[in-house]
Amino acid sequence: MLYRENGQFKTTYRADQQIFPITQDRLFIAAALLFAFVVVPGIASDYTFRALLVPFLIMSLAALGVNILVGYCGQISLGSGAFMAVGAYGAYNFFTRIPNMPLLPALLVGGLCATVFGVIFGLPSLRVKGLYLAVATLAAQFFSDWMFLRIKWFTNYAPSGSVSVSGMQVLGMPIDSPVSKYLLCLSILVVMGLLAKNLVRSAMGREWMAIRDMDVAAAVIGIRPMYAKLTAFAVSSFIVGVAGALWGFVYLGAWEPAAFSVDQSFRLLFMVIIGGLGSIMGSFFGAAFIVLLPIGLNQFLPVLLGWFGIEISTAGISHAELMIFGALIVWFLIVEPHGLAKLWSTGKQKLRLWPFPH
Amino acid sequence: MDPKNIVLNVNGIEVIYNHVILVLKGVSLQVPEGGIVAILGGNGAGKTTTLRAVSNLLKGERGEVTKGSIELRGERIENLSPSDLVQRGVVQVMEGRHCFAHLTIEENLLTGAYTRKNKAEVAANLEKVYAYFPRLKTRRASQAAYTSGGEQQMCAIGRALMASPSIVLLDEPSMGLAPQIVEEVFGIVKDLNTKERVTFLLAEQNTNMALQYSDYGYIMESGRVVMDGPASELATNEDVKEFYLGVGGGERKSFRDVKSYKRRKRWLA
Amino acid sequence: MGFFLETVFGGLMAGMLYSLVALGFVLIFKASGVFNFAQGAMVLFAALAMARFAEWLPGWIGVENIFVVTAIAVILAGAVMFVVAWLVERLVLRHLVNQEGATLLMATLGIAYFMDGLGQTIFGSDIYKIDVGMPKDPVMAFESVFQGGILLNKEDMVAAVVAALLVLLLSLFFQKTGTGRALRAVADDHQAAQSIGIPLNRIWVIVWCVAGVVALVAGIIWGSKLGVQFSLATVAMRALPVVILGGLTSVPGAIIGGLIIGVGEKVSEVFLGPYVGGGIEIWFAYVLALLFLLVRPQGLFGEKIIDRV
Amino acid sequence: QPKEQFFPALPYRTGPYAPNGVPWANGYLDYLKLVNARGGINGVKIIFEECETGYDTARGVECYERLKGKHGGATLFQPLSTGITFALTDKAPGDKIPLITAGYGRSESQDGGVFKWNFPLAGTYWLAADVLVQYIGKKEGGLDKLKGKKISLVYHDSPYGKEPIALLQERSKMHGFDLQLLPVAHPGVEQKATWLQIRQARPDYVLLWGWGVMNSTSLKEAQATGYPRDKMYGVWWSGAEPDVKDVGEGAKGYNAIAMQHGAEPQAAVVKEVLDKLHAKGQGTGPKEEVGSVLYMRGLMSAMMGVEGVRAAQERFGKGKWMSGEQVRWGLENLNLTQAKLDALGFKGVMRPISTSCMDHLGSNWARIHTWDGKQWKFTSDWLQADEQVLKPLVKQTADKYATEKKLQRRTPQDCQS
Amino acid sequence: MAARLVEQTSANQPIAPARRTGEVIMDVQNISLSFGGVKALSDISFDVREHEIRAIIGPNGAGKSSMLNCINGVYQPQEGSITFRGRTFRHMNSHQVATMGVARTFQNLALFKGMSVLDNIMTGRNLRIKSNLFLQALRIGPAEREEIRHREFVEHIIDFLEIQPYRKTPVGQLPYGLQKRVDLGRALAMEPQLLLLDEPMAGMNVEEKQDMCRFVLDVNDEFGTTVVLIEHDMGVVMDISDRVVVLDYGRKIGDGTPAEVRDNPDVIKAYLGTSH
Ligand SMILES: Nc1ncnc2c1ncn2[C@@H]1O[C@H](COP(=O)(O)OP(=O)(O)OP(=O)(O)O)[C@@H](O)[C@H]1O
Ligand SMILES: Nc1ncnc2c1ncn2[C@@H]1O[C@H](COP(=O)(O)OP(=O)(O)OP(=O)(O)O)[C@@H](O)[C@H]1O
Ligand SMILES: [Mg+2]
Ligand SMILES: [Mg+2]
Repeated sequence: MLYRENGQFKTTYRADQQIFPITQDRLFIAAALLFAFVVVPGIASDYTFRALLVPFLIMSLAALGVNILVGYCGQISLGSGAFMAVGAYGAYNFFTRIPNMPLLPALLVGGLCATVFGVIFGLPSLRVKGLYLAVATLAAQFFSDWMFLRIKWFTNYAPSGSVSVSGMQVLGMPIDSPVSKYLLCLSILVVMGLLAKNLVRSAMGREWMAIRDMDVAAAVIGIRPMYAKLTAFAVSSFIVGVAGALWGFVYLGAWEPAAFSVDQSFRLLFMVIIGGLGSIMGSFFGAAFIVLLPIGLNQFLPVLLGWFGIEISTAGISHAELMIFGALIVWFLIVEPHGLAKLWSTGKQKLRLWPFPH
Repeated sequence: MDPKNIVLNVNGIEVIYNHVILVLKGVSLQVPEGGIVAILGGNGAGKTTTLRAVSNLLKGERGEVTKGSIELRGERIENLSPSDLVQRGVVQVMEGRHCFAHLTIEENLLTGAYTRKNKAEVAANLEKVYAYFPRLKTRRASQAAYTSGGEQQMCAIGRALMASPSIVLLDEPSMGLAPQIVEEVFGIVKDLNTKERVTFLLAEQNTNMALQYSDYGYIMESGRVVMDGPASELATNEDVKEFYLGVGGGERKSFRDVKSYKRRKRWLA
Repeated sequence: MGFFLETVFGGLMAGMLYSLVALGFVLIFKASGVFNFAQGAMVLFAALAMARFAEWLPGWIGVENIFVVTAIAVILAGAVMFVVAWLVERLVLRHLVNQEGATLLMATLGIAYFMDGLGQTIFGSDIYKIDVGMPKDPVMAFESVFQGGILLNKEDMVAAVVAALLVLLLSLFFQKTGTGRALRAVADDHQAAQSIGIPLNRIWVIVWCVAGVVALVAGIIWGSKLGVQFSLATVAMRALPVVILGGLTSVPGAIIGGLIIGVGEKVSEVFLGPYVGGGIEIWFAYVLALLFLLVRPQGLFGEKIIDRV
Repeated sequence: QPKEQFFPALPYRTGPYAPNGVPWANGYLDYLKLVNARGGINGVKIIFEECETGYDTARGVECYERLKGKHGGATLFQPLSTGITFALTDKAPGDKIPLITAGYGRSESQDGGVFKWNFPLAGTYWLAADVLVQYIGKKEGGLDKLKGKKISLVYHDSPYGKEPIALLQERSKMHGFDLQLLPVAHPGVEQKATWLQIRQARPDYVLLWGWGVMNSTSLKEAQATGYPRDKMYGVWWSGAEPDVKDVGEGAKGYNAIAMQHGAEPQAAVVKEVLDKLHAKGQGTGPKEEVGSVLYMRGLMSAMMGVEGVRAAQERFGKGKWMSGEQVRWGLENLNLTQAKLDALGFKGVMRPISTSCMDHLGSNWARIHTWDGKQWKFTSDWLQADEQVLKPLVKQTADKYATEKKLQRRTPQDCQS
Repeated sequence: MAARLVEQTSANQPIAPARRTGEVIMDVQNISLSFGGVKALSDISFDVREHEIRAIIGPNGAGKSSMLNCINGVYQPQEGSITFRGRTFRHMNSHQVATMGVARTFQNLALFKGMSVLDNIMTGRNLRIKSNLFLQALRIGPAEREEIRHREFVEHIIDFLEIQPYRKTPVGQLPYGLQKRVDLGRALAMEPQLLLLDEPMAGMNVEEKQDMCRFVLDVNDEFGTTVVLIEHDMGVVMDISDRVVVLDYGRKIGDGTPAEVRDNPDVIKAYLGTSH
């Protein structure tokens, strides 16, 4: 019984309403944060930072945002790529056009631009629902693709429409080394993650979930669908927008609209579904699954096959990677249709009972 | 009970939901050919779960039978699909109606006859159901989602009857039905039972009616069978009378007078 | 005027081609409540199978006659799609009975990845040719009425006729047969359908098979138009607005939606595009669909979305 | 110090652009193998490793990060995608690894004064557009005859497709022809509207700036709307076998600019590849592909990279391993004379190339080839882009990039290093 | 409120025999509602007095649930109006009705399936939560105190309904009967003036019905909440309601005290049947 909560009696509601009420969880989170902030910078390689951790963190942030909209509020959106793009281009314009604009405010302003865009494209959700809404949000996606390719002002009149940034600093510290990028992303993610967690476990979050689960009943107990949906769009697209800005500024450095294409939208949706709808933790799992797994497979497969003396071409590996990735998605869903986060909590529940089967 | 004409034999089954939630802890029950057997018990006792285990509908709820066996006329049925069971004449009326929302009442009923290929039989069944539930006939062209709760319940029962079943698992058939319809439903049960030798296993909260119409009863509590016996015996049991029939001490108590200090009866507590 | 008509006509034809793909989505959704993300992958897979069999067959059986080869290739590709349907049911759907839409959608995504990988492994990732003798050169019509006449594309017309036929057949199937009704029941409630004896397994194999055949037809037509290559899968993206405009559950809706989207798209691009720098047709199609949805949230012919308490 | 020179490769052998990506990658690898078969670069052997990008920018960046430090450090990168090039342009200076973007990427990056690490050797989109306009002018009987003519640009709606616009607009101002811009959204499977517009506007020429399936679709639509293919001119990414193969006869007469080389089944180096590699079963792709257009581009791209290393060795020590910085110097001081090219087996395939600190392009020649229904055939002489037109545009755009990035133009001293 | 309830009931005080019904709190005037061809309600009028338990009975499909839906703005009746606490309205949206203090349970369980029992009931408090989005995100000071205050209130309801062990269980996993209780809890959390209950006791056995009756009566007695109750169990209806409306296929066929209704021949014919 490694993981158990009995014996941990809560004597006040405040104690029961802590963000992580169970001691083991608190310890685990503390350890994870310590590890991420202190240990990882000491041991990870440049490659790990730049190619794995930074994209993973940024995509986790984006998935977190999408999860608020899709997982908590039940409004399936395929416009996330567009919100990222608006965040990135918004931040870019403020960063380059306003002299001495510091990085962090630029990122946040980018998020705000995405918020406005998100709310506008969220308006149809007041009438259109479910898959219809999902497909309809693609309008936002394709519109933003078009907008950033066609309206030159957004790209500062670059002839090809692709933009780049440099000279990023936070509080006087340059953000150019892999570690600094990693820490920047991690800090933003942790802060946003905590805020989001707070939000979803207070009244706002309950309103979203109520709208998701049964909107008529929600209305009957006095929740305004319009307000709930639009706040979800706003909060979600803010977070996604910031993630988009980070993706452009920190990960890519230079980007074109295709960096936030419809594929990105789909991938974000997949992250939250496979990770677990309506779970903050799930966003991280989902991002890890979709961002890291293919890379892992791509590197691991040749090694594995090498052990069996099989040599395989790059194309062969890529095809095998696709197949295994697809099969894994299906397999995980069969094991736990509610996503990796649910699998995780079932695991914890088993631990709680351990060593007894039930 | 005579072991020879047992059609359904549930033997010490355990059911677990989601790999961790143990719900049934060794439930055994027998249903004789042509009998009406009732499962009684409070909310959460595991009645629905037992019926789902029999009809193999657990999988969709992420539940599984981990121990024990279920036999239909001597054949193990744990690995059959629900539709195989319907082919063998076992049909369940699910709790909570589950009508096909977008189909009309009539289409719902006709879909119920999916396994019957004989057109005349289907037509006759349809007439029979309409005769049982005239209300359905008047609402036949309306989409099921837009009918009232009671109409949906009738539709669900009627739909099951369309399959000309030999064993019907009824989960709370009386729920949401007006009193005379409840009587009618039980009347139909009796009718089918005597005329067509249909066997019934029903989970019911309306203990009064259930015991009145059934031959044998099981009382469940927290995933176990805590008492069983012929319906007539159960109906005279003092505990049952007080807690399930509300007539403890002879007279029926007024709902208004129920004292607040009263605590629930728990056999196992 | 002539040019406007030509644009409209071109839009109608393009729309029919979208319908063909949209149909696959509608079928599977209508019959099982699954939004099949793998539709594009199925179109590609079917087309690849078809193209490659047609290429390999002369070597295998020594027959050179194009009709015989094409016919056998179609049959073989159909068989492949049947196997796909069977495997999908066996390995995926069967284990996901009664799960939510999002879960099922995700599972079909897994299937899509798998098929992309498998298809390229077995059939290769080059460009292949499907030649079923579709006419390629243009014809002019109404030359007496309009100056310059109206240009018609024979290939598109053949495709349109095929699409119309398919829709007709499938509509009949859904409306008139017991199986059609059972399929709709399954889409509403997996568990209840099971409880009255509808064999989900068989139903799903049937539906995916039919969808596979539709994908094959779409694959052949689009494939002979574009060449069979990976990008074929992306035509699904163009079919999505058609699906929602017509209604996710309506077979005829796929056609009507296709026509509206096709015309809207082309007319907007040709007559509006030049003022804003062009390239607007994709998002315009989605915005058009969205506008329709604001009026009818379930699409033109979709079943009403029911929420009742 | 490592003994071997590491050449990473970022191909795409899967996904929508695989048909075009595969021959390029095969050519690239074959040449590296060939160099080893010839004994290496003055004895220094080459090792190589592929990392599949699928033409996806994020994946490409990951590949870059994965490979850049391997085997003692990457010699150079050839990202083969405009999107990845944009992203890597920012990273290369920090990592001190040169980028060769032969025939793609930013056109202004030929300005070595600002883009120290980029080498769009032998081809930029502006060069291509310029040559095409000149050629069309020639066909019309002089550039002045272009006045009042109409040219449509059908382009992939992405930075890649938009690259030539700036130059074409410049030229249209100069000669007074009408330029119609017709974007086609990725991936370009539906172009009816575009071709309806062409049918309406009846342009005298159509320039095609497509990629992958978009090219063949354009050609098919042209056929379906009856637009003459011989009035169509594609960029070199629209002028290879996969673009026309399945259009076949329908594409007959279609022209494309060749990035110096075309399909070269007769070239000496091709024979050598067949002899030394494919005959021994060491070839990378199928034999039939050797010598095809994109295969040749891979071959040539690899060759230029290898020659960069050789040039660096000339200065920093023959037979030694060269660091990224040294290779950059080599690429900047490349002087591939005709004699050297002949020796390498590239006779007739390309013209001499010589780069300098300020000029990372090295050669501004190109030719036109035409599809005859079965294969690509050269139909023009060598054509040269007009420096007078290109230079100001390059400088202006590069300067803008420099100010945005707060970069200083390189000084003459810096050029020495 | 619930806190007091629990104390009192455990102190085992006898329920006041005299009913304290007061003024008319809600007046339903000539409501007609039809769906296409189906006339769900035709010209229905009745009133509800303060503190009273008003039952609506009638055969299946009579229009009882539709009546409730009209009252709380889910359906918009084609004709007629409803006066609630002096305000007359014809078209109201659900949100407005909720702010006026009308709560409701549902016949077909309209719980928020993905949320825990606690969260479900907490949503009932949402109208009263004042802190804004930013405070909630930061969860400092007032926001946290507010949250805790409401939590306390909800815990009383949970105690009262005896569902403590399920506090953190997702409601979707609860058995039907308990879900009904959670539904009631959510409505109670709104501290309503008027509580509309749609078959709250369906699917319960006698003992559980007794519990439910007790809950309803306690709320009604202690807090003075007016209750409109739809129920098919005549025992319950006759025992606990003050006045009964009888609907039959959209028409009103009876209205009066339980005893009056029980003896009304129309009602017997249409609904009760002879055996009752
Ligand atoms: N899908 C599920 N997942 C997890 N637990 C479940 C699930 N379905 C039921 N349970 C649990 O199983 C137990 C028995 O439930 P069941 O529905 O069988 O009771 P019941 O006797 O039918 O009750 P009721 O009379 O209220 O319908 C309950 O404690 C319930 O919480
Ligand atoms: N949204 C709707 N669309 C169409 N018809 C409806 C709708 N809502 C209710 N009806 C019809 O109105 C009639 C009354 O329905 P209602 O749900 O009010 O009945 P009820 O009295 O609550 O019955 P029950 O006791 O069975 O719940 C029914 O015949 C029903 O089919
Ligand atoms: Mg039950
Ligand atoms: Mg009702």
